[in-house]
This record gives sequence, C-alpha cells and structure tokens, in this order.
Amino acid sequence: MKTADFKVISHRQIADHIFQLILTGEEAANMTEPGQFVHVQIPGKTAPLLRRPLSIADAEPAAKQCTLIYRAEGPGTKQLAAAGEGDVVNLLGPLGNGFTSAPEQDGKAVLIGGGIGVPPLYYLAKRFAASGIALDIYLGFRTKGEVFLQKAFADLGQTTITTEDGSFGEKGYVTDQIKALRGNETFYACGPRPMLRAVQEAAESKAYLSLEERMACGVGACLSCVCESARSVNSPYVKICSDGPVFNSAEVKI
Amino acid sequence: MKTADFKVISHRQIADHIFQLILTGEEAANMTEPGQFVHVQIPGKTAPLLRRPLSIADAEPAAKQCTLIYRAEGPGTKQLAAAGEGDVVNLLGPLGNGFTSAPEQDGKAVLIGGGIGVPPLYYLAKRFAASGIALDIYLGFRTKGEVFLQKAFADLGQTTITTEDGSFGEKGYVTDQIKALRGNETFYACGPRPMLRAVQEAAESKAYLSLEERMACGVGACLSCVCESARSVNSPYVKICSDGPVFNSAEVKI
Amino acid sequence: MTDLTVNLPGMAMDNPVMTASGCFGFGKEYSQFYDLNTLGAITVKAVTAEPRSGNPPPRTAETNSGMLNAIGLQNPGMNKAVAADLPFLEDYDLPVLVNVAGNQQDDYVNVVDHLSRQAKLSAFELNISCPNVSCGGLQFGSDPESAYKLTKAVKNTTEHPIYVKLSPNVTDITEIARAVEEGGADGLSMINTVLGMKIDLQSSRPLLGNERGGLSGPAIKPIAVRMIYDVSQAVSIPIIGMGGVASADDVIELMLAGASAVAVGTANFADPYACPRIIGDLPARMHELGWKSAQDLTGRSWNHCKSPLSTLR
Amino acid sequence: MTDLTVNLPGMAMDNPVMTASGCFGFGKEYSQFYDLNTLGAITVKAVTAEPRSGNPPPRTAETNSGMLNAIGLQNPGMNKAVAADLPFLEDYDLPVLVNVAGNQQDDYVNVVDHLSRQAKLSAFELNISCPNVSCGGLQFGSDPESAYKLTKAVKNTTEHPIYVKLSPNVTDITEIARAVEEGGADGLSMINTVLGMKIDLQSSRPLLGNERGGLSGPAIKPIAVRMIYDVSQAVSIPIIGMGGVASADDVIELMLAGASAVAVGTANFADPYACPRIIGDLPARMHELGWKSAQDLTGRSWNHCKSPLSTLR
Ligand SMILES: Cc1cc2nc3c(=O)[nH]c(=O)nc-3n(C[C@H](O)[C@H](O)[C@H](O)COP(=O)(O)OP(=O)(O)OC[C@H]3O[C@@H](n4cnc5c(N)ncnc54)[C@H](O)[C@@H]3O)c2cc1C
Ligand SMILES: Cc1cc2nc3c(=O)[nH]c(=O)nc-3n(C[C@H](O)[C@H](O)[C@H](O)COP(=O)(O)OP(=O)(O)OC[C@H]3O[C@@H](n4cnc5c(N)ncnc54)[C@H](O)[C@@H]3O)c2cc1C
Ligand SMILES: Cc1cc2nc3c(=O)[nH]c(=O)nc-3n(C[C@H](O)[C@H](O)[C@H](O)COP(=O)(O)O)c2cc1C
Ligand SMILES: Cc1cc2nc3c(=O)[nH]c(=O)nc-3n(C[C@H](O)[C@H](O)[C@H](O)COP(=O)(O)O)c2cc1C
Ligand code: FES
Ligand code: FES
Repeated sequence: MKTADFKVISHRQIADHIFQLILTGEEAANMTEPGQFVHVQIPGKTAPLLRRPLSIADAEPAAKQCTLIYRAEGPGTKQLAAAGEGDVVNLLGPLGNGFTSAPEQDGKAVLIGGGIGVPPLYYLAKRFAASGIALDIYLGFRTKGEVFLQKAFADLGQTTITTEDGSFGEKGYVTDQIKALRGNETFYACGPRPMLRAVQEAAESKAYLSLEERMACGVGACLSCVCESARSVNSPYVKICSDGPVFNSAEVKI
Repeated sequence: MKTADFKVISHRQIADHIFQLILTGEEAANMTEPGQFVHVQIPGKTAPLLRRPLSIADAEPAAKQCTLIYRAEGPGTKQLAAAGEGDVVNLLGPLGNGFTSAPEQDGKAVLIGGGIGVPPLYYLAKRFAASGIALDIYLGFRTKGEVFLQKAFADLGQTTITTEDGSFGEKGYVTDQIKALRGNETFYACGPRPMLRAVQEAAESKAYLSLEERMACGVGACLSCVCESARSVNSPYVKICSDGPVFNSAEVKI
Repeated sequence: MTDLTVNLPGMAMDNPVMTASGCFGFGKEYSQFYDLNTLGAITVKAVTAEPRSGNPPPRTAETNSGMLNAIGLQNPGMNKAVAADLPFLEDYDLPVLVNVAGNQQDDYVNVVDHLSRQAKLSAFELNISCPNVSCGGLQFGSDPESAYKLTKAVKNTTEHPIYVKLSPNVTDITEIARAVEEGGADGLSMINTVLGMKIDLQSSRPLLGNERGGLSGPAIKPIAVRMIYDVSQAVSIPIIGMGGVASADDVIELMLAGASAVAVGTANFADPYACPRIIGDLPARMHELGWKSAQDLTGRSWNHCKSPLSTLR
Repeated sequence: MTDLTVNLPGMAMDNPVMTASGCFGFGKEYSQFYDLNTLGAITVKAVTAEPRSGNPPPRTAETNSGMLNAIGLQNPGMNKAVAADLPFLEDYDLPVLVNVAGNQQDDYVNVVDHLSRQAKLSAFELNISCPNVSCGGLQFGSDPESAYKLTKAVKNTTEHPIYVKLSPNVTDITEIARAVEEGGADGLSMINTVLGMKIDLQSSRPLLGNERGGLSGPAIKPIAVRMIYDVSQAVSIPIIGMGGVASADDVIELMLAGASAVAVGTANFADPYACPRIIGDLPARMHELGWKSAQDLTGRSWNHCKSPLSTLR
C-alpha cells in the first residue's frame, strides 16, 4: 500500500455541487476492484488535518487513470474543488474491499444508488456490463439539478432515476422502486443509511452494501470508522475502511 | 484606517531568501510617510492566524503602487513568496508613525540599515534625496548573496555596504563604520536590536530608530508589541505598532 | 425576520456578538474601522487597582490555528482608566463590560467599588483566570472556595451585575462554576486562554518573555464548546461564550453548546472587521439552519424540548 | 554524525521517535507502508482485561488543526491481544510499549500481570487519562492519591518498567506526576488528549456518538510543550512527549521542553509515512541547529548548563 501523487487531467462540475475529477498516476494500475476507495489529501497551501475518503467512481488501470465524483460540501471538499488541471492530488489507496461477488448464474444485478453513493456503482456497472451481466439500475437524487451520470448508466443497463421532489424521473425514493422486486436479484447498494436499511429489509436474496463513516487513518489502525457487526460476539464492530466499505448485508447492523 | 485588497504587479527574488513584491491598490494613495508598515494577510487556501508586519519599502501614492521587500524565513513569509502576478494580497495599513523628522537645516541624514531593516530606508532615502538632503547610507548584510538594493541606494547618496564575512563591500558590521562620525548628522536606522543599540550609543545628535516586535493586532489594541519606554513612569512601555515603529532614540530602552 | 437580540443581566444586546477582553483595548482603535454600535456589547481590557506594566516582550507567538499571549495585564490602573479610557465609550449606545483583575480579594473589591461609583458601565467581568500573572488571578479560578468568597465580596460591593470569567486550566470547571453561582454571580464568561508554551528552536529557549502564555484562537474552540456544554447544564446563570470564534457558525456552535452571548477575541487581529462581519452573516446562517431567534439557540445541543419555545422550528 | 539514540527504562531506542497509543493499532496496518524497525519504538492500542466494544460512531471529527476522537478503548481484551495481536511484533527488533487501561486498580494489575507473563514486551504504559470512558481511566489521572496507589500496585506486579500516561485535563499536572513518581513509575507519557467537543450545526447535537471527545493534533502542541516543560522540572524520571508532533522540528521542540523521547499519533493518519519521514529529517535539522546528540536536547529549554554534556555545542 502506498500514498502517491496523481495529476489532475480534468476537473469539472457535472451537477449542483457535484464535481468529477479525473486523475492520472501510476497507482491507478492497482484500482481494479469496484467499490474500493481512496483517501484524498486535500491540496492547498495548508492542508486540512485529515484526508477525505472518496470512492473510486471509475478507473482505467491500463491507462493509469481514475475518476472521483464528489459533492463539494464541507471545507475540505470545497477546497478540493479548487484544484485545477495539472495540479497534484495525493491519494492513499486503493483501500478497503469492494464489490467482489458477482450475481449468481443467470441472476440479475440490481444496483441502487442514492445521491453521492452513486459514483462507486458506475465502475461496478461498467464491469458487470462488460461481463454480460444483466443490470437493473436505480438511482435516487433529491432534485433534478443534482442528477448526474444518468446517461452513462443508461448505456450500461436499464436505468430508473427518482427524485424526491419529482423534478426528474420518478417522484419519491429509490427504495420505493425496488419493493416490487422479488426474485434471483443480487443487490448492490451505496447511499444514505435509511436507503441502505430499506435495501437490507427489501432484499430477500443477497445484498452488498457500501457503508460510510467518518475516518481518520483509512487503513484499519485507529478504529474510527466502525459499524455494528451482525455476527461477531467478541468484537461487536467491523471497520468500514478495512473490513468494508462493502459488506454483505447480513454482516452489518445499520 | 482600512483593510484593502492589493493586486500583485510583480514578485521576484532579489537576493538569497529576499523577495520584492510590488502591489497596486487604492489604499497606496495613503502611503505617504516613509517608515510606516502594512500588516499583511498571507494569501493561500488557509491563511495563518495572524497577519505579518512588513515595512513599506517604496510607494508611489499617485500611481497607487507600493513595494514590500521581505525575507522568506518562517512559514508565513514562505507562503507569501508563492503569491504570483495577479494574485490578491490583503493589507491593513498604512500603520504606525514613520520617519517624520528631517535633519536640521544643513544637516546630513545618515541612514543605517541592517539586513531586513534596509527596506523602509529606501523610501526614506528617495524622499530625502528628492528634497535635496545630503545622504550617507550604510547598509549591513551577512554575506554577499544577501545584499540587495545597493544600486538603488547608490543612486540616491553616498552608499557603503558591509558584510559580516567580507564577501562584499567592507568587512564587519555597519556600526563599525559610523563610530567615526561626530557632527550634525541625524541618524535614521532600522535593523537588528544590537545594531540599533550601537546606533543609540554612537549617536550624539539625534537618532530615529525603527523597531520590530512580534505583533498581533497591529493597531494598538492588544499590547503585544511593546518596547520599554525611556521616559514614561506610569506606563513603562510604548507600543511599537501605534506609537512607533519609528521612535526618537531618546524615547526607548532597547 | 431573524431576531438577534439577547438579554443578559445588565446587558440588553442587539445581537449576541461582543468583544473579548484584552483583544479590543478600550474600543478606540477599532472605532477607526467601524461604528462600535454595531456590536452587541464591548468588553474592555482588564483593569487593576494600580497601573501594571505587564510582561517583557516577546508577548505573542503564533501556533497552529492559535496564538499564545503573555501580555500580563498591562493596564493604566483604575484611575487612569476612569479618567482617560472609559469615557470614550460613553459616546456609544452599547453595553460595556469591564474586566477586572487583581492579586487578592481586596483588589477586586477596590476596583469594582471605585469603578461602580466613577464610571459608566453595564457590568463587571471578574478575571479570575489570567494565566499570565504570577500571583492572584488564576488561583481564584482553580479553587472553588476562594472563587466563591471573591464573588460574594464583590457582589456586596456593587449594584452592577457580576460575570465571573473562568479558567479552562482546571480539572473540573463545573465545580468552580457552581461555586461562583452560589457566591451570587449573575453570569459566567468562559473560557479564558489555555496555558501553553512555545520554544524557539534557534535559541532553544521559551519564545515568550514570560515563558508560558495563554493559548487562544480556533485551536481551543473544541475545548470551549465542551466546557460551555458541561457548565451550562450545571448552573442556571447565563454564559458568555468565547474561544476561537471567527465566524457566524462558531457563534451558533457556542450558543447551541449553552452560551447566551458570544465574545470574539483573537479573530479581531487578523480581521479588524471580524465582529461586524460575523454579525452581518448571522441572520442568513441562522435562517438556513432553521432558527428564528438567537435566544432559541442557547443550550439546544442538550436541551431539545426546552419550553416554552419562543418560536417553533 | 548525529547520534539519534536515546535510552529509556526498558527501551533502548535507535532514535527518539515512537508511535502513540491508539494511533497505530498493533503495528500491522502500518507495516504495509514501511519496515517498522525504522521506528524508535512502538506503542500499541490500549489493552483491557475484557474485550471492549468502545463508543458508538461517529467517533472522530476534525477541528482546526486538530481532531476529536471518542474511540472509547475498543480492543479485543488481553487474551486475544496476547494470542492474536502482540505476536505480530515479535518479528521486529524494536521496543514495544503496551498501553493498559481499566476501570479500577485491579483491572490494571490483572492486565499487567497477565501480559508480563504471556507476552513479549518492553514496558507498560498505564493509561490513566482516557477521556472517552465513563468510569476509570481519567479519574486516576486527576487524583494524585489514586494515581500513586495504582502505580505502586502495578509496580509490585511486574518486573517491566512502568510509564504512566498523564491527562492534561487537570489543574496541576505536576502534582499527579510527582505522585506517580513516588509510586515508583519509571517514566511518564504525556499528554493524552484534551477534552473537547464539536456540535453538528445541522442536527444541533454533539457530533460524536459519545458527545465529548479527546482533542489531538497540532492544536494541542503548545499545551503539551508547557506541561512537559513544567513536569520535567518537577520529576527526575524520563518523559515520553506527545501532542501534535508532525515534523522533526516538533520532536526537537518537545525534547527541548523536557521529553526524552517523542511519540507521534494523529500525524500518522494524514501521512502514513509520518514517522519514517520525521526520523529521516531529524539528523539534518539537528545539525542545522547545532545539536550532535538527541540525548542532549532533553530539557535544554530550562537546563542550560546540565553537566556532564555528552557533547559540547
Ligand atoms: C468509503 C467512503 C467513500 C466515500 N465516497 C464518496 C464519494 O465518492 N463521493 C462523495 O462525495 N463523498 C464520498 N464519501 C463521503 C465523503 O468522504 C465526505 O463527504 C467528505 O469526507 C466530507 O468532507 P468535507 O471536507 O466536505 O467536510 P468536512 O466537514 O470538512 O469534514 C470534516 C471531517 O468529517 C468527515 N466527514 C464529513 N462528512 C462525512 C461523510 N459523509 N462520510 C465520511 N466522512 C465524513 C471528513 O472526512 C472529515 O474528516 C465517502 C465516504 C466514505 C467513508
Ligand atoms: C514594523 C515591522 C516592520 C517589518 N518590516 C519587515 C520588512 O520590511 N521585511 C521583512 O522581511 N521583515 C520585516 N519585519 C519582520 C517580519 O514581520 C517577520 O520577519 C515576519 O513576520 C516573520 O513571519 P514568518 O511567517 O516568516 O515567520 P513565522 O515563524 O511564521 O512567524 C510567526 C509569528 O511570529 C512573528 N514574527 C516572527 N519573526 C518576527 C520578527 N522578526 N518581527 C516581528 N514579528 C515576527 C510573525 O509576525 C508571526 O506572528 C518587520 C517587522 C515589524 C514589526
Ligand atoms: C492578547 C490577548 C489579551 C487578553 N487579555 C485578557 C484580559 O486582559 N482579561 C481577560 O479576562 N482575558 C484576556 N484575554 C482572553 C480573551 O478575552 C479570551 O478569553 C480568549 O482569548 C479566548 O477567546 P479567543 O479565542 O476568541 O481569543 C486575552 C486574550 C488575548 C489573545
Ligand atoms: C484515534 C486515537 C486513539 C487513541 N487511543 C489511545 C489509547 O488507546 N490509549 C492512550 O493512552 N492514548 C490514546 N490516544 C492518545 C494518543 O496516544 C496521544 O496521547 C494523543 O493523541 C496526542 O498525540 P497526537 O497529537 O500526536 O495524536 C489516542 C488518540 C487518538 C487520536
Ligand atoms: S479510519 Fe481508522 S480504522 Fe477505519
Ligand atoms: S500589535 Fe497589538 S498593540 Fe501592537
């Protein structure tokens, strides 16, 4: 594992507050597992104390490129948004365990993303599509202005967009859409906790959930980023950074 | 009094660790008194907590320009050194009381600068030269690589340079040079404490000393920047930022 | 419309933002920048009975997101303060909180007695927490018994409300807070600076003339928030919160923690317009977060169902 | 040649830089980044008798130049630590300091007794200063009498040297330091985190799951320097200094203040290579400042003519 400097190839706003950052660097060669994340050192004269975890939204390991998609919200991500072409961004990663299981033979993959949980699903969708796995994609956003990647996803599989205010796609929550599903689907979800909880409940078959928690080290050393385990007795928590961020839905209490 | 944004017109290194920063801004119109200083907010994504006091090395009030010359030494000034053309630097000032007294009729002005105390003397020298006042200028540096402005000063008056290691000009301290002087000179000095002390002792006639001390507010409110007063009984300290930085040598114990 | 007014004993404030003692002189310097009436209130530099010369320089040093100061209560003494400094503020229409310091109980009583009769002011702030003087000050701030007695003695001296300024350099700040409340304090100010030090690597000696200094600025804000949170639940007198406040968000955070008003110190140095800027930003920021009145903020981090609500969220 | 070696009870270190407890797990994670033998020593996460689950998340929050944590001593318990975690470090040739925590005196004694017999380690660090647990921990750190007794009891249990880790959240840290020295402590570790809190403006609730947390990082360095400066003059046992160290300059500053070795905590999170980077930078920086040996740095801010000098400046 390493920290490595990446160079900004392109950086642009793709929706309200949402930025797409394309980077190049040797370490991108190792970014082969969708669902992993990088721990980003915010560039600037004085960096914030801690790195910021961001999912790998896309990667071309051979071309040594990767894409991060993030919401410029707090001070750190707002400062990141100022990085320009040619600037250097230091990444620690790829970190954690991603989406490693494919759906069962002939099964369908149902991808469910909410808001800023959508990015890692893109890299996953690309992989599944390339392997010929059938995809049903449900993406939820607050409002029209915050919708992103819908075309990119639509190219890969059947894509349904929901917005809370109905300003784009279906009105309501992405989880309303999946209630009807009952079959041999395998669920792959990333988004806010209530959404993940709904998926956990709805999913009779297998579900893989990508979790978020505040992190410090990003590598499993500080015990910041825990989530209650549904299994273990002795150690009641799992570490999202190193045991996750993707968990089998049966492993975690959320 | 105001804080105001200035724009960088030019910024270049003029000697080892020494930078010359030329700025333009409306407030430069008020920079008419040599020896005053500005309190500089270091630009950057995250500014240091406090401003940095820097003397006005030169100003063209009509043209709304001013020049700062500084040594990039600690974290703040090193960060300042990264400001590029067109960048914005916020200044509070002009602050304090400068060199307000001319030499007596027919008297000579002896300017004595040490290291990073040299810059404010330049603006003073220009003023004196323009008023036809005869100038003797003594500038001391550590070593050849750190000498700056010698040509600019030489254009304005008789200029003697000393270096501690003899690598340029006379070897030794600038204060060795002035011991011989005894007459109707008025001294104007800025530089390290030992130098100012030597000037204070050497000067039989009048001397004006520009002092430095660590500052917080820069405007007289916090009592950070005091120097022992040679006069007052009740309040044993003077404030360098608002009573000075230039004092009549008889006013201060240094 | 966002209602910014807050009411503290002796101080009816148009907004909850005031200046912190020692960071604003007696107001004169900053009156060159803006109309002081913009402020919710003003706290002046510590006044002692006799003139004090303070500590030798250097008196300040920068640290990460903070600064150390060891001014040492330099001030002209109460007579000169009454004659030369405090009158300046009479031209303004805002509450004036006068910070008072001393070595022993009688000093505080003397100054408060003298100023109560001679000066126009709204309330006193007893500085029992200055880390930068060798005797007095801090010791009252760390011993509940003497803090109680001091407060009581001062209360007997004046009709003016008394705020006691607490030191963070104690094991249990709620203990001191309760003691001064019992002693009759009308309010608390907290926190004073945190004891700290910086060493100059070139000389290998402490950088400050007085060796140790008081840490202020954003670095200490989490400490202030914690202490205000704890103390506001332990006493029922209002708290003037301070420690690293530099934005409207910081004001809101300290008020949610339990402060009824907030003082700005160190932030004035980098930005002389800090206070009016913060006051200007407050209404919009409060509106964004769903708050209608500044008074509603106080203690809301622990007191969710405080009633009656002056407004409903 | 700059001599970086330092010698502390039970720990002969190649250089004065070690890891701080809780910020480096049991070493395994960071061994992916560099050879742990580069370190002067390693301190592992607190071990308790029984497994501890720690506090509910969120457990960390960023502050200005600092972070708050409320991990709450999550650890697998001494049995699993001995079986699964500590053996990993046996492959390395460096001193291992084992941090021990508990609710009451017997807990500490049990853990130390058990580990002394079952594990390979160099010394113990008694964590009597964890701000993130409701009982035990911090109370030993703020009461000289119980700190003395605890130290004494643990000393009677083991042959291994004992370092006691002090809390900064006290009125007079030198009092506790003297008490544990008297109790037989071989060294001190200081400082643990400073109690702090952050409020989430969106929810208007404390951000951390455990409400309060411990402040670490550069923000607290001036506090650490002051306390090390004071304590090193009050006791004659060595001090492992910590609090905001992120550079070679910081190591030098804490040692000049009075530390004999220095631990790096929070800085590992932003830069997993923080320790080897700092160790790499030390010789050149010491040379620039005129120091030949790390041992000479200790306490030089107050002890100018300490003799004998191992080298002359
Ligand atoms: C594994 C993982 C993957 C993520 N992937 C993405 C992504 O692809 N795109 C995206 O926009 N966001 C993602 N997030 C959330 C992202 O990390 C936070 O939005 C970001 O750290 C906020 O930083 P800030 O500077 O904007 O906020 P600040 O307020 O400056 O943050 C302060 C501290 O809190 C932490 N923090 C604040 N909010 C969150 C949060 N929601 N989750 C975790 N830590 C937080 C920060 O990391 C920092 O340590 C991911 C989080 C995790 C844990
Ligand atoms: C009235 C006045 C005029 C000055 N004019 C000049 C000038 O024209 N050119 C120039 O190079 N320098 C000048 N100085 C000194 C300059 O202010 C310091 O070199 C500078 O502040 C150091 O900041 P830093 O970021 O490099 O160091 P840091 O180590 O980051 O500084 C930390 C803190 O210490 C203060 N500080 C450190 N050294 C000094 C110092 N020598 N004097 C005052 N404060 C200090 C800083 O202002 C800051 O608050 C002047 C100082 C004063 C008081
Ligand atoms: C330079 C300086 C001088 C101070 N002088 C005093 C004082 O005279 N009396 C007092 O009670 N507090 C004094 N303080 C403490 C402040 O009033 C305030 O409690 C502290 O600085 C924390 O607030 P801040 O972080 O906003 O500065 C002083 C602080 C500074 C920085
Ligand atoms: C996430 C985290 C966990 C910690 N866990 C422990 C612990 O288990 N035992 C202990 O004695 N100190 C613990 N500490 C305190 C550190 O060891 C250290 O004393 C403190 O963080 C100051 O150093 P720093 O500023 O370099 O981090 C922890 C600190 C952090 C940030
Ligand atoms: S962030 Fe440190 S253990 Fe996960
Ligand atoms: S810097 Fe504040 S009084 Fe001079």
